[in-house]
Amino acid sequence: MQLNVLFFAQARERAGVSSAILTLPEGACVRDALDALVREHADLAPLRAHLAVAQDGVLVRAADALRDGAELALLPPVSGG
Amino acid sequence: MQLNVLFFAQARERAGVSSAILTLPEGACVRDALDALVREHADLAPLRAHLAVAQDGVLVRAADALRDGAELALLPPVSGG
Amino acid sequence: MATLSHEPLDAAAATAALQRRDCGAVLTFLGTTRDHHDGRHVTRLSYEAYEPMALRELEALERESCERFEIEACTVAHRLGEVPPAEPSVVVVVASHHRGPAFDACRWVMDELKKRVPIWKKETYAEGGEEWVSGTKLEG
Amino acid sequence: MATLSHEPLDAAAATAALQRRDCGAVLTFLGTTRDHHDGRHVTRLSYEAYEPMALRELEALERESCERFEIEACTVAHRLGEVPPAEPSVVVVVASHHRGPAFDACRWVMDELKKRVPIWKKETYAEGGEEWVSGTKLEG
Repeated sequence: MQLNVLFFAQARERAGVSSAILTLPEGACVRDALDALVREHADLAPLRAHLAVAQDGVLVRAADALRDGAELALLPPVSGG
Repeated sequence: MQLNVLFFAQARERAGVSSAILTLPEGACVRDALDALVREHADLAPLRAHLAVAQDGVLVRAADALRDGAELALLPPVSGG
Repeated sequence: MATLSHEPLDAAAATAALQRRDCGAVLTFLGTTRDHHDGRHVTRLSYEAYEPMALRELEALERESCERFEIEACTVAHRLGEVPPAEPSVVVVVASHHRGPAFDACRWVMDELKKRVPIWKKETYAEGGEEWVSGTKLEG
Repeated sequence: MATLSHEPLDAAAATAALQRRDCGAVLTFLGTTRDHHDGRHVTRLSYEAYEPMALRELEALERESCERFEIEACTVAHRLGEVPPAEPSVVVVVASHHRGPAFDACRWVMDELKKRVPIWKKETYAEGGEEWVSGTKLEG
């Protein structure tokens, strides 16, 4: 399956890109996506424990299933206001 | 002694005047002023228990002494804001 | 600086005056006139004050709010005379480093204003009649 | 109506939009950018958002605040991109019949906004260097 990954704030700066296409085997979950992203962008590793992940704009957990074609957003701790 | 009395809000409407000169014997206190004012303006009587009184802009109590030439203000319950 | 004004209050200017480079929060409270009160339709609202004393009390509220709360500035303006519906009769602006004290201070100023400041509100009703709004006896 | 904007926020217009004949209180909170943070001089502040999700969360805050508190309306606007010192990065306006719920709701919206909305703030320092302000992990 393919996912469109969006990187924000520190995640964007550490990955060096603001978006990327990620290809994963069928049945992959959020954890698998993070594993693959950290393998590809090693600088994301220190941030990983602090990241939230949204699939198509909805927060998901590590074990949640991914949907082919979804938009996956890596969201560092927020500091709006 | 002479006092310049100011009437506000309901007190002004009940007295029918916004100010008046009140003459009292030396040694008079706030209570004496109120007694005299209610005698002169009977419609003030129902309001009397609810009035606060300021002498030269400072709240005073019934037994407080009056100063010759002072400004005495009759202040109904306040409702600003 | 406290203000009593017979003209419309400029809440935007009062707010802008307290936007400071060292403050992270500016809170503006507008007490606006309502066209209903206790089920009656209000067609006219007007305010009267014992002006010199009211102004001193508003100034005291500004000063005391800065002493009681972690805020940097506070201004209070109250309108007098007739106030059309939806226009502000009172504007309180508080600036602070952090937002918590701004909320606390602004609320305190409004609570105190209603208890301490010699200002009176009169309502005129569509059904006829007018009434001084029941208020709080001043305590020395 | 919630707004995300790369242009300066117009707090006065947002406030005026919520002045209603049936409401006695309009409370406007401005979160303004500060030129100091933890003892460092901040020369530049900028905000980034996951815009579609942030906008939906701001809309949810408007809606939920009206459900949780006795208020009639709430609007939230957040600025993105660079925000010069003393200008608002966020504007929350609440209108209500009575002032108590306006204070409660406005404070709640700001507390929730800082926990729930995917927006990030970056500071650049006079001493050199820049930093994403440490924030709160989003919880599903």
